[in-house]
Formats: sequence, structure tokens, C-alpha cells
Amino acid sequence: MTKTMAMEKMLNKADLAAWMGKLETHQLFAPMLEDEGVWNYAPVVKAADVALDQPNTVRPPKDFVFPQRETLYRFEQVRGEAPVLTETLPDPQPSVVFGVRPCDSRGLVRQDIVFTKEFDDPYFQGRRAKTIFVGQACKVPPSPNCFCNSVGGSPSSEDGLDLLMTELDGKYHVKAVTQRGADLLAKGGALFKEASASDKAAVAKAHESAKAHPQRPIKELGKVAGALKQNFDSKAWDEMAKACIGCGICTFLCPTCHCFDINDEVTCSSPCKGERVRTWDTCQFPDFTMHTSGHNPRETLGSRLRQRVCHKFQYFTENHDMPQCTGCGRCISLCPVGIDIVSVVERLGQP
Amino acid sequence: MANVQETAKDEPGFEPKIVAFLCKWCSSAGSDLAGVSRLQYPSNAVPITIMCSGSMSPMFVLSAFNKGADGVLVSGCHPGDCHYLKGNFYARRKIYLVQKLLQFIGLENDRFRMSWVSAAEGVKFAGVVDEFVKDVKKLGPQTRLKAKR
Amino acid sequence: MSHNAYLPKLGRIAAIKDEVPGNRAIKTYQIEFVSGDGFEHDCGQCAMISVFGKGESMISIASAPHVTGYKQFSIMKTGRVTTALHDLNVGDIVGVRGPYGNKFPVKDWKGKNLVFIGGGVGLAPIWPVIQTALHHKGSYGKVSVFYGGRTSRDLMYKADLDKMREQADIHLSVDAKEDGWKEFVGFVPSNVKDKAPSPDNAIAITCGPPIMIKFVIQNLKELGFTDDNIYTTIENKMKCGIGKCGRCNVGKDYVCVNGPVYSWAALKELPPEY
Amino acid sequence: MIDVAAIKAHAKALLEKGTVRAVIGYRNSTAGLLAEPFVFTGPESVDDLIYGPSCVQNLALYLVNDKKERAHHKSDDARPVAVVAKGCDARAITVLLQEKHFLREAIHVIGVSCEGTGVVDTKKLARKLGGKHAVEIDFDGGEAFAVTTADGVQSLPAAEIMAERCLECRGAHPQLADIAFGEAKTDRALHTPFQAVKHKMKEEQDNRWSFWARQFDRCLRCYACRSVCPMCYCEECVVDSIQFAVLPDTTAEEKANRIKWIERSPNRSESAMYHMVRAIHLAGRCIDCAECERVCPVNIPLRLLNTRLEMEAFETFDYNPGSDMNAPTLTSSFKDTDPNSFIR
Amino acid sequence: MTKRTGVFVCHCGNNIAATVDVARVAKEMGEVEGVIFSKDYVYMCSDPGQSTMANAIKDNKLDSVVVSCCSPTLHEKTFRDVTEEGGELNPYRCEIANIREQCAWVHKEKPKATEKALKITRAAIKRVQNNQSLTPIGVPVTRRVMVIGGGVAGIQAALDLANAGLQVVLVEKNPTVGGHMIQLSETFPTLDCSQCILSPKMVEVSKNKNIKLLTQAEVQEVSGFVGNFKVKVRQKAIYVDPEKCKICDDCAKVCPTVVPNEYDLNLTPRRAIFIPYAQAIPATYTLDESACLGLNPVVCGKCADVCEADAINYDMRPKTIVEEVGAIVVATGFDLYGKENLGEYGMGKYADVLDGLQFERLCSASGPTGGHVLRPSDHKEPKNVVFIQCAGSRDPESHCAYCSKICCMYTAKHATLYKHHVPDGQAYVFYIDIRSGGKGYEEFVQRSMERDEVMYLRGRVSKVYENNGSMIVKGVDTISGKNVEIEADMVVLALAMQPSKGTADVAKTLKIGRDKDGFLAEAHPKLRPVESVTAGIFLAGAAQAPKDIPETVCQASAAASKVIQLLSKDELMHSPAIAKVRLSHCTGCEMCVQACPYGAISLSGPNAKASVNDVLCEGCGTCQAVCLRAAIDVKNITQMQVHDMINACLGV
Ligand SMILES: Cc1cc2nc3c(=O)[nH]c(=O)nc-3n(C[C@H](O)[C@H](O)[C@H](O)COP(=O)(O)OP(=O)(O)OC[C@H]3O[C@@H](n4cnc5c(N)ncnc54)[C@H](O)[C@@H]3O)c2cc1C
Ligand SMILES: Cc1cc2nc3c(=O)[nH]c(=O)nc-3n(C[C@H](O)[C@H](O)[C@H](O)COP(=O)(O)OP(=O)(O)OC[C@H]3O[C@@H](n4cnc5c(N)ncnc54)[C@H](O)[C@@H]3O)c2cc1C
Ligand code: SF4
Ligand code: SF4
Ligand code: SF4
Ligand code: SF4
Ligand code: SF4
Ligand code: SF4
Repeated sequence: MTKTMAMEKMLNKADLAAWMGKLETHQLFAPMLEDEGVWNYAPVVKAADVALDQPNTVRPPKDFVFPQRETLYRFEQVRGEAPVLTETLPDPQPSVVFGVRPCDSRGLVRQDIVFTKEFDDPYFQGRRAKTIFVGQACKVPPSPNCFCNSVGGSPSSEDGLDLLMTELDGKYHVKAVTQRGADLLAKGGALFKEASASDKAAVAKAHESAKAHPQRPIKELGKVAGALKQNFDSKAWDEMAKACIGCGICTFLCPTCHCFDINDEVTCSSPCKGERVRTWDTCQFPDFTMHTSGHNPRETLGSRLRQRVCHKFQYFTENHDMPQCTGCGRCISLCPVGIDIVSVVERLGQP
Repeated sequence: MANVQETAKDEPGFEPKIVAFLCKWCSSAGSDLAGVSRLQYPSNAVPITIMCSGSMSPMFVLSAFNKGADGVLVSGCHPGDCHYLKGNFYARRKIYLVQKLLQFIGLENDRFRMSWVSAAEGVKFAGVVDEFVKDVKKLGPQTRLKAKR
Repeated sequence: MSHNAYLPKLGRIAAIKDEVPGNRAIKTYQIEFVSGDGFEHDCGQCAMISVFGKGESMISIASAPHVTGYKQFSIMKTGRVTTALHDLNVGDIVGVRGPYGNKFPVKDWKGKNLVFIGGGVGLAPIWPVIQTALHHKGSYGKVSVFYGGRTSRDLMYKADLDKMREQADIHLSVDAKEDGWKEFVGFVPSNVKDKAPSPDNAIAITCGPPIMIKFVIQNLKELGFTDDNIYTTIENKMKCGIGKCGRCNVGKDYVCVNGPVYSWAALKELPPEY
Repeated sequence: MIDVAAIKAHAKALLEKGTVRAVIGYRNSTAGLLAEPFVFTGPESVDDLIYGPSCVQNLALYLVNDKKERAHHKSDDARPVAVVAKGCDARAITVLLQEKHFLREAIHVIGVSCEGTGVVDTKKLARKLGGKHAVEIDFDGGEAFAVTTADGVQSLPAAEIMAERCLECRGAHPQLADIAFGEAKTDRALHTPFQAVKHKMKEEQDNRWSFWARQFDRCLRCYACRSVCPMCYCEECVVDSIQFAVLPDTTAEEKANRIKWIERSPNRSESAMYHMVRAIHLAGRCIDCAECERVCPVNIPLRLLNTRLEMEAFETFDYNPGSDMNAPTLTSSFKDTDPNSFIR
Repeated sequence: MTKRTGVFVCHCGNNIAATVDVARVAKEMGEVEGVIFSKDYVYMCSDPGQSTMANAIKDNKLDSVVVSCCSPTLHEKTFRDVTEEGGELNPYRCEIANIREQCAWVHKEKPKATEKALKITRAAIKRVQNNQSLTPIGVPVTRRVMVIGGGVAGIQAALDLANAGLQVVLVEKNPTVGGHMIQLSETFPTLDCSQCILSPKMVEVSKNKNIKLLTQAEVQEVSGFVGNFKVKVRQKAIYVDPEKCKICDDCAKVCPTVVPNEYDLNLTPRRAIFIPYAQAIPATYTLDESACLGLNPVVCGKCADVCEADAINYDMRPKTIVEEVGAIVVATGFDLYGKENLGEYGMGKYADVLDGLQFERLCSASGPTGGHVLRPSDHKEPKNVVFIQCAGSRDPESHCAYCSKICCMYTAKHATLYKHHVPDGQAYVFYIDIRSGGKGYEEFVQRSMERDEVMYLRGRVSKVYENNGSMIVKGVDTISGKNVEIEADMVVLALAMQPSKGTADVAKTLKIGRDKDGFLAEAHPKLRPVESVTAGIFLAGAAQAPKDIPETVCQASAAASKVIQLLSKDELMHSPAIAKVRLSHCTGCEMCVQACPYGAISLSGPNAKASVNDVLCEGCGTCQAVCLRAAIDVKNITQMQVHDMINACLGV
């Protein structure tokens, strides 16, 4: 997204609802508490339900641009004849996602890279173009496992966002990062006041102190890739993966993970009708790389843990000069058995 | 019953799709007898003949609902009459469990039924189907487990 | 529509030839594009073939770039899609998208002797290179082809290979003794060692089962071939073919984009996860 | 009180003498309060072994994984593997033995009684502590846990922060054990078993459906629930394989004819099918370790679902999974007196 | 998957065509994937219909066919034969879609019936397209038979088999064949002498070249399957060479130990070396190891000393004999319900309370009293004898729930015999009701009531007790409603029949089922009453249910004829539609092994995976539904096929 001149405004907390009210051209989403005690993005029905200062959502906002299931196209084929293929590019209603944490928006930046390099991905791009991400700067780490600072981010990073909101007693400081963010701001009209110098100073201070909040450290990020390469054959991979149950939590819910599977879902066998569908997949599942012959280049849990960590901290870095991890800590907090990417990097990714 | 308020479901033109799994030796033979006796019953239940009710995998039931069946019927030999000695006893236990589970997740009770029909019970077979179709008709189309396709 | 990389073009099966019978049967398909808007490809590239309702499979394009009008694929029956492909008849329509992957640097090899070493269905990916070399006679040095299978029934392109004997050295082999077999008996790597092609001004191109490739490379190196004069292709599981689904990722490479063709020198740099 | 030092000493002795090839137990995790399952292979490594209310995971799973790994590495070390087992873990091992997954002599069970308590439920604990983070939790004699937060150590009644399954546990002392630590307390105050299930059963069917439909809608199909389940040790799951079972002589047709009972799309219908098949497959095998429910990242109440048929097993068929390694399994047996009246 | 399916839709004259639009079915089925030929015809089963089908298969190179017609029970065989003979295609590539009995005949509305016929046919197409070609499994058979139990049932079966030219091994656990029948005096309803009719048969057994008799022997282990069983038999040592024994009784005379004689139900003594009775077969003395003073080392040795024939050999040892047979007949007979269970009737307490068999011995000329009915206690002639029927039978609360079937008859016989022996005595019979179904049976009972003036009292006896040295039988006469007390000199109980002691073990060894009462279970109560659930094992006599001699003999001959039928060919043909394990998916959990009704599965191989015995498997699919991982499937009705059929039925 094109960067625009910094535009900084103030919004009374109480006016958030009013601003949202003016955005009826867009569908609004924000973190909300589901019945089962899980925070997730949900459509805003009542602005009062919106709670921006809560723990981060379980599902990252990548859902909005890379949903877990996407129909690529429909097919219909009478035996022996040419099939009719119907392209089903997404045409979503424009939407605004509130409450996006900086780590998650930085995840979007990584998704952008994947879905535009070499070949364009029209499904991703179609959704990306229609979705505005409004960030929420963290004042304290929302989880004990946050480590955004260690991976080149910060609790107030603007990467991948259109707007960044920072809470300052009773008010929000709202900064437009992109033009479409600015446009969204503009819709609020008079609800927004220009940020004063002192507001700006207060925000800077808030960002500063959030950044200073202790987090889990990865010491020498610049040397991680090299060290991982060195340690490719280490026995420690197997040892550290001992507890891993090979589920997909760490990867499904990672804001940067982008792997998927493509399958045909048949709704009628004669004539053959159905959809070609892509769904999230994960390198942690054994069949991910398994050939039909049964040969599997990454058969063990250890080799799959290595793939996850090395892909994030070595391969992606080698290609794009940034780790494919934004330090949200989800994979640590949600892993059922305590596999901890920070410890792994500490152990095998340090010179 | 919760369905009372939902009688609107009882659409006039609704013809339920029912899969009837019949064991080859008793119930399928029973249905043959119903045929030979020219008994009339609704055409909604499409029979699939399996070797024995004992070979009735729970997957078949669940899959039929997933594929859009409005009702599923399983029918086998009376206890003690199994052509394969005791296949139907295994079936009874398994089907019981499946039924309890379906009820628990909230599928309407009347959508899944098991019956014992012997080769001599043509009349019973026709009756079982007749009643089942009536009961399922009352419920309307099955939407809960059906895949959106 | 054309920019949607996931959407296949339609191809009609113009011809089917049974190459190898049995449990792991191989058939060769000539597929022509239905509406003429096909694509051009280079040696070593692949295409995703779709059987709608079953799925897609990545298959090497086995015809040479100079062959126009159809693309050739030799497909081994092994799973859902390939079995469905084997069930198709001439005239049936499949989806084709591509071309994907890098290519053999054929142009750089002008004037060199080319040693091809294939096993089983692994002859297919290198076949276009062989065809190209023979097509541009004079541009390349001596062409020799080593090819083997478990039995003589497992060898594909037999008639073509026989025809080729005037232009190239053909060394066939079968794994075990067999009535009427006059050529080499033993594994392909042993045949290579036995015939000992000279590494001078030569490029070796090999493709086949992983275990075969391993020993072929070992033997080639003993013969004096250097790492950057040995080429091979690797097969990793693929779904999208365009570097997004993450499946074929090995080290920093996505095989569907950065591969499948590798010099041994380059391949050694990747983690051994193929 | 459980004497952790004694467990350690026993584990160490086993490894020193070489009577076992490894000890599966717990160690501290860097990721949070809960322990991390670990496979100890050297006597020195046992220094890291811990035992306490944070040891929630069912280690029977790691026996299953160990078997897979040994197959992969073609290991021929025939010595048994030792495993630390709570009551529920031991029940799981019993089911695995019943299903001939390993030989009894291949496993050395280090039983640990839960005595009067059990393991912690971190969600309950978090609620109890309000905003504070617990960094450590330990038994505190009798029926309390000692919880350490930034503010120091406090003693909390275990009953308030214990996992629900522990509150209902009918076998807190491992029945299957080569050596057992802790005493078999019989006077535990129990919650009525199957309370939640029975409560749910009283609801209107339509409400029950809307409840479950919402759960199925939320499922990610990350399969953590299945991956963590020691009973889901199949080479390839019938529901949706994330692993294929292939042998060298598996034919192309066999591979091509894998039945797709459900699609990979995380839809309501497909997820419902997945969870129901799993519940059916667990009938008479689920030993209520509640791990599936714990690991679910979106808090789907899987224990509620899976104990529904456990209740049937127990109450209708008088079958108690994990109590007898020599009995036939629930669905591969029957009684003449099984319910019949539901059949028309 | 097959690619060239043919569909043949039958009109069945108007039977189908009246309600099903057969032309539409044929047309729409022609459009189904993989179907290349589809046709309707007025009578598929007629000669022209069959040749149309055969030609179509050949001309179109069809690789699978569906005939949409009547029930497969009628014409599956016809069309499979056409497929094979005319079409030169494997018969298992043909499936029937039943659109007559299950569709046309039970529905009236043509559009609806047609819809259903389409679904049924489509499902059959889906199924047949994944059918495999199968060939019946041929199993070479061993033309030998083992008969277990040498009562009248075993004897009859053995003789029938031997006379049909089959080799028979007759295994009897006692020292002689004959079973219980040889203990009877006369038999109802004709009162002919039991020994007189059985002895010749016993002799025939010993003379028949085709019969190998193994007495004092029991079956230990059985392996194999129909046509090819291997049976391990253990035979006790009898320490006497039957070839040499002259049956002179010299040895018994010198034997110092005396034990009760089982043959006479312990009413007489015998020695440690003995012959059960003069007509015993094999005709030889036997040394009863357990009664002998000692053989190792020899303690007394008197018998050997006196035996002039030198027949006694103390060095004999038990033998294990392995017999290979193609079929087994089990005829292990019955025992009487234990007297210890009937304390209320004084059984075991009072010497003069007898069971039926003991009474038979008292009446028998070869019996302990030489054919005089005398009280065991004082050898006096009893003047008042009470017979109690249903002693232990028909009493689900405390004893056996079932009716022992023959007691009514033999009690009438006993009462009659008693009256013949003691004409001035009085016989009383307590009964619940009289069951006398059988040729001449009712007349027999009537005769005993009328001619022999037996007093029949309807009611149960509550107690038998002693009072001043005499036995009092206390009961109710439910007809008069009065309590009755009878002073009896002798009480005879018609004890329930139960399976003989060894039956449970034999059933276990042979892996055949037993019913809830412990009798051997027949494969089907009506249609396969002489077959066990395991192919190749047959049942005869009282081991299967209480029965009298005629019924026993009937069943024995029936079993023999079943065996003869089975072994009449060199090869047995077994249906090939059996279970097959996908080794890749099997984890060896043994659930299928537990569930298979035929014991056809066992774990085998390095990783202990399921393996199906092709011959034992009946293809029921119980295993398929039990296996969690779909690792086992029945050929040609696999889960995949049912899955496809479900889809077809639902239009997916
Ligand atoms: C670059 C490349 C070139 C290839 N060239 C040829 C060729 O010329 N001829 C030929 O016969 N085969 C070739 N293959 C292998 C072929 O792609 C697989 O055999 C085929 O995809 C198996 O699909 P299936 O649906 O039959 O198997 P299934 O097991 O039913 O399918 C499972 C999925 O796994 C994937 N998959 C399984 N095994 C492989 C594999 N070895 N490689 C890639 N994906 C796999 C498929 O995408 C499929 O979607 C090539 C593979 C690659 C990567
Ligand atoms: C008191 C009484 C009176 C009767 N009167 C009449 C009558 O008048 N008329 C009539 O028709 N019927 C009568 N019956 C019934 C008749 O006795 C039976 O029908 C008949 O004896 C059944 O024959 P069987 O061969 O089946 O059993 P059995 O006679 O019991 O013979 C079984 C044989 O098998 C042998 N055996 C048992 N177990 C084994 C083993 N494990 N291995 C090897 N051998 C074994 C036994 O030693 C025995 O020799 C009477 C029965 C009773 C009790
Ligand atoms: S790898 Fe883990 S911490 Fe990093 S972005 Fe992904 S989920 Fe967050
Ligand atoms: S690391 Fe944790 S979350 Fe990831 S696959 Fe392993 S167990 Fe699951
Ligand atoms: S763990 Fe939860 S989200 Fe994951 S598959 Fe199981 S129920 Fe679904
Ligand atoms: S759900 Fe069933 S088939 Fe799947 S892994 Fe679990 S037990 Fe196996
Ligand atoms: S039930 Fe299935 S997995 Fe278990 S032993 Fe039988 S075939 Fe194998
Ligand atoms: S099909 Fe029936 S008889 Fe055959 S192995 Fe399976 S359960 Fe046994």
C-alpha cells in the first residue's frame, strides 16, 4: 500500500461508535469474545461489544485475505466433453478490521510477499485490496510469550496497517499510514481532532514504554539464519520435537504461515460437478510432503519442526531479508505441549 | 418436542430422501416378499443391500446424512436369526451408540431408525418403511448434517 | 481470465500409448490445446494436468520445445489423479496449466558431449533434452543414452530408442537376467560405470528413482565428472506449482519455481529433503 | 504427598542399570506453566524430571509416538521403555495393550497416584488469579496446590482449579503399574460422573443442535484433538488423512480408492462428520483424559461430546474402558441383554 | 474401476414396465460415467434376452454388467452364468439391480417408481464398476471323517459314513462305545431291548474296515478348516493288548482293589482291571490306572502274573495321535443333571432315591439285580414307587430352563416296566404336563395310565423326607388342589438332560458355539440343524439338544449325509467374496479377530496384522464394520463401493 504523509488525529473513546457508524459502506470487524472464552474477530453488530484492549485473538487476521477455505473455480464436465470452468474470484464487500496488533499486521506484509512474488494470486489480492486494517498498538504485551521486539517489530509497528490506533487515557490517537487509511479517517469528520504536539509526545512516550516492556529475547537476529544452517544436522531437532504432537495449531494460527492444499470437492459425480478448493495446510502434517509412493522427505517430527523454524528464520530471511515470524507468540501460547520457538531459536539459532 | 413449533417444515411437496440399508438374508428378502405380495409403500427409501447388518459401518450412516439423506434406515435379522450367527448383535450395539450420538448432537430422533425384519415379514417391511417415511416427512428436509453443496 | 494462474487451459488427449504394463503402468499422452492458445516451454519444464473431480498432478513435459501442436506427457499410474488419467480415452479433455519450473541450460551445452542417464519413468523429463540435442544435430557433441528398468517390460519409449541408435549411443539395461536380453544386465549405475563415458567436454544429465540417482552421481564422479557438469531433476510434492502453497519448499527454494532442474553443485547446497 | 525425588531415583536407576531404553516423563517447559513431555534417555538427563499438578499431558501418547519413531529408525533395542503414568494415563495404556498396540513387557509403568487431587486446569487458574500470571504450581499437601505468582506463593484449594476430569475421576490411582508412587486414596470427594453430559441431554434437541453447530462452525480442523489422543494411533485416519498408510506393495488403485468421507474444508457439515466419527471410534476406548478438549485452541467442548458415548459404555453396557487389558473391546463384543427396544 | 459397463433393463413383460419407465432408465443409465452400453428388453431371462446380453458383452468388450430386473435371489445366478459362459466375462463382474420386488411391485406412481429405479440401478453400476474378478476358492479335501463320541449317535454316523466308503476315526472317551443307550433296559415306545438293538451295531463298528476306533481317547487340539482339519487326539494307556486279551476274567478275579462300576451307575462294584460289561466294544479288559495300586513302579502285579495270554503290559504309555480329516461329527451326548443339585428330593441322601438311568439298570437283565426291581438299601421289592418328572427341568429360577423332552416318555416306560416287574406295586408319577409327541408315544402313555394303572398326579413335589424309616414324598395335586403325601419305598427322579461334561471343552477346542444352555449350537435352528457354525463340523445326538433314540439316529444319519455331500468332491468350492486386509492400514488391534463369527481372522506376520483364512471367512463383513481404520473389507462390497452406492442413492 502506498504510504502517505503522516496524518495524526485524536478520537474520544466514546466516539468510536459514532465513527464506526459512519463507515456503513464497509463491513466492520473487531475482536470479540466468543461464548467459549475465545477472542476472535467477528462482525461488529453493536459498537459497544468491541473491546480493543483485550488479549490478542486466537485466529490471526490473515483470515480476511487468505481465508481457510477458498473456492478457486467451479467445474462441470459431461463425460467425454469439454468441462465448463467458472472462475470464482472473490468480490468481498469492502471491510475494515479493527484491533489488529502490530505483529499481526506485519504478518500481512509477509503474506503480501508470498502472494505476489513470481505469480500473482488474484484471490489474495482481491481480498487484500478490499480490506482496511486498523491497528491497535500494544501498551503491554498481550501475552507472556510476545517477542515482537526481537524480530524487528515493535508494539507500535505500522507495517502492513492502514491506520494505527493508540489508546491514551480516554482517547485514541489515530495515525493514518496509507491513503485509504486517511480516507477512512476522513469519514469520521469532526469526530477527530488534530493531534496536538503534546498528544504526539504522549503517544511517542506510550510507544516507547511499551517497547521497553520486557519481552522474551532472541539475541542476535542477524546471525540466526547462519546458525540454523550450521545446525541443520543437529540431533537437537529430534530432541526438541519429542513433545510435539504434530498438530497444526502453531502453523494454522500463525499470522505469517501461508501453506495450503488444493482439492476437488465433488457435488455430483455424473455429470461431474464440483469446486476446486484451497484450504490451509501445514508443514507439521506428515502428508504435507509425502509422495504417493510413501516416500516422505520430512517424515519425522524433528524434521518438521526444523522446517517450520528454518523456514521462518533462515529460508525466508535468505530470500526476503526478514524473518517470517513477527513475534506474536501464538505458536508458543497455543502449542498444547509447550514447544517454544524462542527456545528453539535460542538453542539452535545462535552462533 | 421441539418440532411442534416447526410444523412449518412439513412442506406439502416434500419427498424425503431415505437410504435403507438392508441385510441380504432377512430384510432384503423381506422386502422381496413385500414385492411378491404386491404391498404398497412409499418409494422414498432406496435400498442398499449389504451382506449383514453386522457389516453396517457407522460411517455409512454418517455419510448418508452428510450427503443429504433425510432419513436412514438400517434393517437386519431378528436377534438369534442372523445368517452369520451374530452379526446383528454387533450391529445392535453399534447402531445404538450411533443413534445416541446423533440424538446428542441434536439430529432429530426420527431421522435414524433400525428395525428387525425377517424374510417372512413382508408386511412388516412395508409397514416399517411406510411409518418411517411418514415420520421423516413431518420433519422436513434434513439440513443439519447435510453438506452445503 | 488469463492472468489467473490457477485456472487451467483445456487440452484434448490426441493420442495415448501404453509404454509399460502392470501395477505401475506408464502411458504416454499427446495433449493438444483445445483453443489453440497454448504455451511454449523449455526443456525440463512441467505442467499441472487436471482431471476435474480428481485433482491435479505435476508432470514433466516430455516433448521437445520445437515440437508444436501437442505436448507429450508420460505418466506413471500411482495415485488418485494418475489413475484417473490412465482411465481416460483419446478425445477426453483435461486441464493443463504451465509451464512451470526452470529449465535445463541446453543452450550453454552447445558443442558438448551429452550423457543421459535415466531409469524408469525418469526418462520423461530428460527426453526433451535428448530430442533437442538430436534435432539440432551438429550443435552438440556425442549423445549417449543410458536407460534401464527392472525388466525389459518396464522400459518406455523402446521403439524411439531403437530408431535413435543411428544418431546416438544407446545403452539399455535390465536389473536381472532375462531370456533374449542381449544388452547389459544390472543396475543403471553399473552400466554407466561399465561403459565409462568420458567426462571430457561432457555434461551428464540424470533422472530416475532417488536411489539410482545417488549411485549414478557417485559413479559419474568416479569417472571424473565435476559437480557442475552433472544435472538432475527433483520431484517434491506440489499443489499450486507457482510457489505459494509451500509444499515443495526445500531450503530457500520452491522446487516448482526454482527447480526442478539442478546441477549437482547447486543441489548440494540445499538441505537433503527431496 | 508424591515423593518426586523417589520417582527420579527410580527413573535414574532404571536408566543406569539399562533395564529400560528410555523414560517418558515431564520436564519444565519454557513456554508457560504447563510441563513439557520429554523422553529421558540418559541417567543425567533425569535431573530435569519433574512431577506436579502441571503434568497434565497424557503420556500414553508418547508411547505411541515412540513406537512410530522406532519403526522409522528401524531401532532394534528390545529393552522396554518406562513411562510415568497417572491414573488416566495408565488407563490409556491399558486400552492400548488391550488393542495389542504393544506387548506388556515392552513397557515399564511408573504409576503415580493423583491421591486427593489431580492436575491443574490453566483456564480455571487464570480466572481464579484474575490478572496475575502463575509461574509455578505444585502439590501443597492434602487437597491444595501451591501457586507461585509474581506476588509470591499462595495455597489454593485444588478443587477450585483442578481439571474437571480429575474432579470426576474414578481411578486416580493407576491400576496398571510396575511400581506405584503415592497412595490409593478412596475418599476423594467426587463430582457426579457425566454430569455435564446429562445436563446437556436435558436440553431441547434443537438447542443442542444450535450449540453443536456453533462448535462445529468454529473448528479449525487443526486436528490437535486427534493428534493428542492416544487412541487415535491409526496409520491413516478414515475421516481425513493427514498421513497416508502406504506399503511397498500398495497398488495405485488402492491409493486412488481412498474414500473421501469428508472434505478438507472446515465447514459445519464436514467438521460435524469428523467429530462424530471420532466420537464413535472412541466409544469404549476414551478413558477421559480430556486432552482433546484441553488442546483445542478454540475451546470446543470435546470432552462433552466424547463422554456421551462413554456414559453409554459405562451405564448401558457396564463397560469401563481402560480397566481390563484382556477384555474384548466394547464394539467387538456384545451381550444378549444389550438394549433392543430402540429397534422397531 | 471398470470403464466399459453395460446395463440391461428388463421389462419383465409388464411386471416392471407397467410402473417403471424402463426406456428412460436405459437411456439415463447410458449417460452414467463408464457406461457404454445400455438397453432395455422385454424379458432378459428368456433365451433371446440371455443371448442379447451375451452378445452385447462380447461385441462391446464390456468389462462389467448390471442387469436391472428382479430380485437377485431369482436370477443372479442366471445372469452371472450368461456373463461367464456367453459373455466370457468373470461372473463377479455382473450385479443385479432389483427394480421389481423392491420397486415396480411396491409402487404405483410411475414417475416416482422410475426415479427410484434410476437410483437403484445407478447404485448397482457404481458397485459393479469397482467389482473385482473373482474365482471360487478350491480347497482339496481329505476324505476322512472324525466322529467324536461313541454313543448311538456316533455309532450311527460312523457306520453310515463308513458304508459310504469314507474313512472314519471314531473317538470315544470311555473304554467302550455304546454311550447311554447301552445302559438302558427296554426302550419306549416299543419296549424292545436296548442292548439287543445296539450291540450288533457296536460289533459292526469294530468289524468295519473303514472305521478306526480310538477309545479312552479325547480330542486335544484342532487346527485347519473345512476339508482339511488336523486333529490331535490323546489316548490313555489301557495296559492291556486287546489283540491278546481273551476276556477270560482271570485278572479281575485276582485284583485286590474294588471300585464302583460306572456302567451300572455305581450300583455294582468292579476291579481296577475290568471290562465294563460283557458286550463292550472293543472287547478287551482295561486297566484303570487311577484304581490300580500302582504301576510306576508296579506295586501288586497280580493281574499280569495270572494272565495266560500275556496281554497285560505295564509299560504302555498314553499316545498322541494326529489325524487328518475333512470333516468332524460331534456326538458327545448328554449327562444327567447332577443329583447334588436336587437335595430337596433326597437325591444322594437316601439310597432309595434313584435317577432314571439307575432305574434302567435295575430293570435290566444285565443289571445289578439281574433284572429284578429291588431297593438298593435292603434289596426288597418296593411296593410304592414315586416317579418325579421334570426334576431339574423347566425351572428357570433354580435349575434348567428347558424341557428335557424325553422324561415324560421314559417315566411312563419306567412306570410300565415297574408294573411288569412288580404287578402288585403302585406307581405314582408327579408331572407338570405330559409331552408325548411322537409316533406311538401318546398311546404308550395312555397305556401306562390305563392298563398299568399308573397313578398320574399333576403337580410338583416340594420335598422328599424320611419319617420313621420310610420316605415321604410331599407334593400337591393341582387338579384336586390337595396336598398329597405318599409313603414311598423308592423314588425315581427324571433328571434333566444336560450336555455331557466334556462338551464345553470340545466346543472350545473345535471353536464351535454353544447355546445358552450349553448344548452345541446349530448353524440355523430350522434350516441347518445338523451343521455347526463352523464349516465342516457337524452335530448329532443329545449333545445338540435333549432327544430320544430315533431322533438321535435321524440326526446322526443326517449329519453323515451332510458329510458325504461335503466330501463327495475332490475340491471344496468356497465363495471368493471374502474379507481382505489392507495391511498398510491394519494396526493389529484384534477387534476384527474378536468379532468374526467364524474365527476366520488371526493376527500373523512380523507386525502381527490381521490375516483372513479364505476358507473360514463367510464374507459377512462384521469385521469391516468393527475395524476403526477400514483396514479390512469384503471383496466386491467394500466400503468404497457402499460409499459410492450411498452417493448414487442420494444423487451426489
Ligand atoms: C516436477 C515434477 C515432475 C514430475 N514428472 C512426472 C512425470 O513426468 N511422470 C510421472 O508419472 N510423474 C511425474 N511426477 C510425479 C507426479 O506428480 C506424481 O506421481 C503425481 O502427482 C501423483 O498424484 P496422484 O494424484 O496420482 O497421487 P495421490 O497420492 O493420489 O495424490 C496425492 C497428492 O500428492 C501429490 N503428490 C504425490 N506424490 C507426488 C510426487 N512424487 N511428486 C509431486 N506430487 C506428488 C499430488 O499432488 C497429489 O495431489 C512429477 C512430479 C514433479 C514434482
Ligand atoms: C433314563 C433314560 C431313559 C431313556 N430311555 C429311552 C428310551 O426308552 N427310548 C429312547 O428313544 N431314548 C431313551 N433315552 C434317550 C437316549 O438315551 C438318548 O437319546 C441317546 O442315548 C443319545 O445318544 P447320544 O449318542 O447322543 O449320546 P450318549 O449316549 O450320551 O453318547 C455320547 C457318547 O460320547 C462319549 N463322549 C462324551 N464326551 C466325549 C468326549 N469329549 N470325547 C469322546 N467321547 C465323548 C460318551 O462317553 C458317550 O459314549 C433315555 C434316556 C435316559 C436318560
Ligand atoms: S512463528 Fe509463532 S510467534 Fe512467529 S509469527 Fe508465527 S505464530 Fe507468531
Ligand atoms: S509445535 Fe506444538 S502446535 Fe506445533 S505441531 Fe507441534 S504440538 Fe502442534
Ligand atoms: S483441536 Fe479444536 S479446532 Fe482443532 S480440530 Fe480439534 S476441535 Fe477443531
Ligand atoms: S478418528 Fe478413528 S480412524 Fe481417525 S485416527 Fe481416530 S480412531 Fe483412527
Ligand atoms: S480391526 Fe482392523 S486394524 Fe484391527 S486387527 Fe482387524 S483389520 Fe487390523
Ligand atoms: S467377513 Fe465375516 S467371516 Fe469373513 S473375516 Fe470378516 S467377520 Fe469373519
